[in-house]
Amino acid sequence: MTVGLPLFLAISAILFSIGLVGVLLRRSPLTILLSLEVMLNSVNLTLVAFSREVGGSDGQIFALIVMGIAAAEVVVGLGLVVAMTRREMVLDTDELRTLNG
Amino acid sequence: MDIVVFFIASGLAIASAVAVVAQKNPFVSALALLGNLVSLAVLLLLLSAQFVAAAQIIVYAGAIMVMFLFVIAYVGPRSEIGAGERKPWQVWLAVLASALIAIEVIVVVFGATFGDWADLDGDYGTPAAIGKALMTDYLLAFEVVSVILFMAAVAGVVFGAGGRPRRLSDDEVQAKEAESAEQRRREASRAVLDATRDSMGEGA
Amino acid sequence: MTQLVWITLALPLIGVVLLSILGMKLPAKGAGWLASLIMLAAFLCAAVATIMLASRPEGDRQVVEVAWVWLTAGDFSVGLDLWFDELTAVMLLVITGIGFLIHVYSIGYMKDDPQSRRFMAYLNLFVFSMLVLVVSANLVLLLVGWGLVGLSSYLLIGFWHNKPKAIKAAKKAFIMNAIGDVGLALGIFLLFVDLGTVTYSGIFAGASELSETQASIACLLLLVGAVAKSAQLPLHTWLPDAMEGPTPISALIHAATMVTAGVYLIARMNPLFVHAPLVLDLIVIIGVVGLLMSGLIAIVQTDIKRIIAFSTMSQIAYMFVGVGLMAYWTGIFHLFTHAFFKALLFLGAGLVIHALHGEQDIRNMGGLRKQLPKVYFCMMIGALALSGIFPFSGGFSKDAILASGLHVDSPIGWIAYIGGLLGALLTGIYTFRLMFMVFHRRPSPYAEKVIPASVAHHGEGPSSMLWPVYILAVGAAVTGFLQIPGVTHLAFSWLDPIAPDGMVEATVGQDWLTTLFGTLIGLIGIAIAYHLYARESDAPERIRLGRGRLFQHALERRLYWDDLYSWAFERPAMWASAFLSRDIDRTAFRWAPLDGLGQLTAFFGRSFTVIENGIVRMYALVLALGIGALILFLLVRGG
Amino acid sequence: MITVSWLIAVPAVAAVLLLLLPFGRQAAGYLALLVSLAVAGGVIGFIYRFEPLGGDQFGDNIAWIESLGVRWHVGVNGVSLAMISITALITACAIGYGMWAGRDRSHASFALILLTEAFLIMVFSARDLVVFYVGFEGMLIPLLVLLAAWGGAGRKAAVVQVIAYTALGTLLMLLAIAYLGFTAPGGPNFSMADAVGRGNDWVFAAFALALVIKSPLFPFHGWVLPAYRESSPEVAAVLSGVASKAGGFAFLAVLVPLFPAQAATYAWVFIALGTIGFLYGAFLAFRQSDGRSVIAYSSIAQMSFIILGVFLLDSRGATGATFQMVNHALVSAALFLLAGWLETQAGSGSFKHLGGLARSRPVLATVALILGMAALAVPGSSVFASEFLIMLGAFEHSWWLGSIVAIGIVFAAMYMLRWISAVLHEREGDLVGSLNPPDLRRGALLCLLPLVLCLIGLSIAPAQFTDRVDAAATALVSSAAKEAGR
Repeated sequence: MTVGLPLFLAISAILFSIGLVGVLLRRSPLTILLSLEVMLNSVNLTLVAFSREVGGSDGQIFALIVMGIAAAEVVVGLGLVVAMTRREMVLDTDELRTLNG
Repeated sequence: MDIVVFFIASGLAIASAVAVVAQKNPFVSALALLGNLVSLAVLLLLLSAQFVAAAQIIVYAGAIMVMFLFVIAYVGPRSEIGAGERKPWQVWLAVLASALIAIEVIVVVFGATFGDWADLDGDYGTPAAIGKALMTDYLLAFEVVSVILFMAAVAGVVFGAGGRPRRLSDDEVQAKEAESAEQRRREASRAVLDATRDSMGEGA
Repeated sequence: MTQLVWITLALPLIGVVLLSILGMKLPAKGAGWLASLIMLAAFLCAAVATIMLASRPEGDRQVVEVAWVWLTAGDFSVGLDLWFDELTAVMLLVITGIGFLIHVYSIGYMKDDPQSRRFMAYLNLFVFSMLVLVVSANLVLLLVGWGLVGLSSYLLIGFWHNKPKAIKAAKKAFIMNAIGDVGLALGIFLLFVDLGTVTYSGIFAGASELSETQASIACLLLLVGAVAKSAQLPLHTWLPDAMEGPTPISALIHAATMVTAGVYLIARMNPLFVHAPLVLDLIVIIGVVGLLMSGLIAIVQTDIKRIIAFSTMSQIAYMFVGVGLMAYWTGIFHLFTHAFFKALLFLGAGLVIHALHGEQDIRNMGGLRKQLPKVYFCMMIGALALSGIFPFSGGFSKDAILASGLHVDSPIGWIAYIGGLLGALLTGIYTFRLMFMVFHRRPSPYAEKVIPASVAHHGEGPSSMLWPVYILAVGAAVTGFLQIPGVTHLAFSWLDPIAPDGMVEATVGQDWLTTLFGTLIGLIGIAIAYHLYARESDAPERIRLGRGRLFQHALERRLYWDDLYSWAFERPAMWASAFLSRDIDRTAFRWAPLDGLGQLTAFFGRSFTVIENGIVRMYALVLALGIGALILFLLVRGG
Repeated sequence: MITVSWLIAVPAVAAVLLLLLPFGRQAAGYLALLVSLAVAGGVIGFIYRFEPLGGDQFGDNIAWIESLGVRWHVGVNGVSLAMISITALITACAIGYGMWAGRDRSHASFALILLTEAFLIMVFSARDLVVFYVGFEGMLIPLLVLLAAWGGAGRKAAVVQVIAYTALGTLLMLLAIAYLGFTAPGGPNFSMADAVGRGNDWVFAAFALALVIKSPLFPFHGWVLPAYRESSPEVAAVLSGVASKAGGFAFLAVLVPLFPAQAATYAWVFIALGTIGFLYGAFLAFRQSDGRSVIAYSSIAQMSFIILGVFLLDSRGATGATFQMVNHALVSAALFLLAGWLETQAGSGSFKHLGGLARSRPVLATVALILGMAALAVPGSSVFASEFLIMLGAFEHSWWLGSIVAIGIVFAAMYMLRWISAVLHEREGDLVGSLNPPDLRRGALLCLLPLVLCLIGLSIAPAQFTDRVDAAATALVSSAAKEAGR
């Protein structure tokens, strides 16, 4: 095997930062959720890669659990999007600024 | 061999990830994410994580993405939000932050020394091994995740279906109708105006 | 004996408590009689105590008794100490005796006033305070009495509290006296620091150990208190204004008793003042200047009570001269006779005012001799005594003071002598100006209109007002006989023991010589007054508008003392206080800190609204930047 | 055996009960009054059993937060006893006044006053720095709520003022206490006795600044005027009567004994500030246009004077300061109740609308006159006795200091006489006719009377007080006095 661990980690970091750009710059909640999935997946890759490096199954289990949580998060997130749609709200996160001080 | 597969898969993964982020149409984004997931699954296979790779395809691509697509379809065209008014410094800062993190990680990763890949047991990454671990050592975590998933499902139902659309009062309905009628009229006249102008432009 | 003194002290206090508690339940007249009877009892106790004191051998007439410790802190302690000796006895008799007469007088004077019970309670309070002042055996308790008489004086001057002028006068008196209190208190502090004690016996014993500077400063500070209380230069301006109070008050507090407290203090502290000869000289000078100045001012005043008030200032100035010459007994002797004739004059003036329905301007009087013969007669005795005409009481006491000046035979003595004789001339003029303008001359239109009806209605006055006047007239006539040069010697021999370092007594020859001069000069003064004021004449008006008109104006403005204080202290202080509270305090201390804090908060708030804008992805951006920075930090640090 | 912990616990528990249980107005009032009277009764027992030379008495010392070395250590010496006595008295009077006046949500207001009392007694009896700190800062909370919820029109600004000032002080004091506690040899230890002399100049400065603000001492007096003027009368009475005394007390009983060297070195700062504040407050008081402002400025002056007395670092100054704290507490609490009564009855406290009240209102006139005369320290009053002691101490310190301070007597006479005549005398104000009832009647009078009687009692026999306090007060400043070479 010639592909080393650093390459996997680097790919993971690049994917992560691409997802991060999406989260930071997009305003549609749907796209943000999608970007978030990219980030989560990149982390999964890291987890599995380390798991392979160590030779145990812990990392893989961790990745599976992340998937489960991601599924839950998507359910809630999409539920919110649907709720917003039903209330005829604009699907723009910048419009939701009740947090401002 | 491996290295070729790795570069192809990772190139596809990065390209599709960029597409996810950059595409204006969420439908396209979702499809790009699908590609991203598949590429990642290939990478996972390279890491001998067969079960995770399979789960990635089945669960993510099969279940989650479908849900995404349903919602995108339900929401329809209003899900498209363009770049809008975004200040350039925000873009630059976001890119800077992301790039900073990526570069830092890469620097760290290539600066550190790792051992070689571990020697693997025969059943490494097989469903049997994972299932055994899940049902013994990680039972609690497994159960917690299942509870969370269940609660998320309930929450999704409540959010998505429980909230009743805001009912408009009669006055508001009338106002809205009048407004939309007015708008229609204005659009119609503008269309006529445009058409006239176009024809005149052509004429000139 | 001391029990009797304690009872004397306690009786008026009981009166205050009774009158305050019973209050409206008592009929007005009953309250007056209750207070008067209490005073009579106090007078009797004091008299008996005095007789008992007199019956003791001469060197053993000084009794000190400690009732209880009032205040302690470390090695400092003040007791409720009683000091009873010849001087105290004299003061007790004057206070309770004159006090009793004036209580009785007040019953009649205040009978139409719905607040007369309060008046009686205040009067009793005053007598109590004055008694505390004179029986105290230490300076702190004296200061307590000192302050309490100031308080009662304030209450009584401002008794008619709906009269703004009265309230203003009361406040002025209190504040002037507070300045004196400060001086006195500082003197006490100094004595305590130097001698470690505040009791008379301790101070007298330690006085000789003080350096002359120490003693002088202490005496000077005590003198500030004395000057303020006795309305002497330069803290005298409150006394004329104090005449806004009811007339009995003017008689009791602002003539007979309280204002003489300064003289009492100096006489009491004579073992200390002996060690400060410069201060004694200063006292004489203050006295001489004061008696001439107030005599001059009295000549141009038109308010009957103010004339008498300035005359009081002038007479107390004589007493200051007496004690300043170390002839303490003459000062106290004059205090004693003055109490009679001055109270007499005030009460007589009160009867006149009463008959004229509150009119106090002598230009609106005149010719009252016929309608008020008894009052006229009594006041004439008082006026003669005041002018120092032999053989009335004032003549003996005043001439004793002047003769001491002659006896001392120093520059200061001569200043006192000449100044005092000049003062006698002024006294004759202003006293008989008053008498002639009020009782002789042609009646003014106002008097003609009011008097007949008034006299027909209630005669010269109710008997409760007349009898005290008669008694005082007798006193004013005869008290001088206590000390007829070469014949009786009671005043000197009785008071001699209070001055362990001895005191000045003129020879019989000097005495008679002074009496001769004094009487002659007094008579000249009366003659001038007769010439100018007894008949209708344009002489006063000519003087008024003639060459001396600037001087006249100055005198009418009381030599500008009030204006000086107003411009030098009152107005700047008022302005500064208003300025400080309106401009400085509000901006610098109340708003600036808060405003500064507000500005700071607002600045930070504005700075952070750029990122704290409610857009979640901006928060995420900050988070990401933070993570990036953190990792960068760890990388650079090489962790 | 009743200890001082009981006096803290009883009102605190009663406060919690009052807050939680749905009491009616009458029931809440009577319960609160009963509790405050019970505390007063306990204090009377203390006074009766107190040994002037016995050091700390009626105390407890048990572990509280063991891991931090914090102990519930309380005790009562002469100075503490004096302060606890006035706390109990004034709280009872304030609650009585609150009952008479009738407040909305009365059970909450009474509960908060009782809570304040508990915290105050905690401050006055604390022998552990954390206990002290909890009490010192804790009392602000109920007082601020009382001000914010039951105050006058300008209460919002007043609350902001108070918080802005005191928050700074709080923080500094916490730092100082933490420093002292955690640098103790042998693990964290907050006992006051063990902290003596361990602080450095900075800790001293932080601690002192907190107290300066709370007292308040010139130039940190900005919060006082709005706080006193906007509070309801009974809260103003507690605030000026006792809460501000916590600052003065802490100077005498905590700061000076804990930092003897620094107290001796920097005594001149406090003497200077005290002198300035005394004259400044008094000077400003006589141009204020309403009664409460006059009393507020006079309170500033008096607190400055008290702190001046503390930093004379001798027996006269310390005893006089303690005595003056008690006297001023009585006077200012009574004056605030009286001025507040007038203001609420007449609808305005401005001198423009008042005046001539002495006419046919004998009770009001008498009470106002007695209080006014006490406030201006007429000789023979207990205030005179305490001022005399402090001034004598100042004079012994240096003659010029005594002379400057003595001018304050004249200022005090000026502003108090102005207050008296503006309220009682001269022409009748336009709002006077609307007074109902026209004179002080039973309810309000009963709340004032104990304070007035105490003043009269102390005037007759001040030695009864100074005898009990002198030993403790002198002991508190003795080590600093030694440092100062006196």
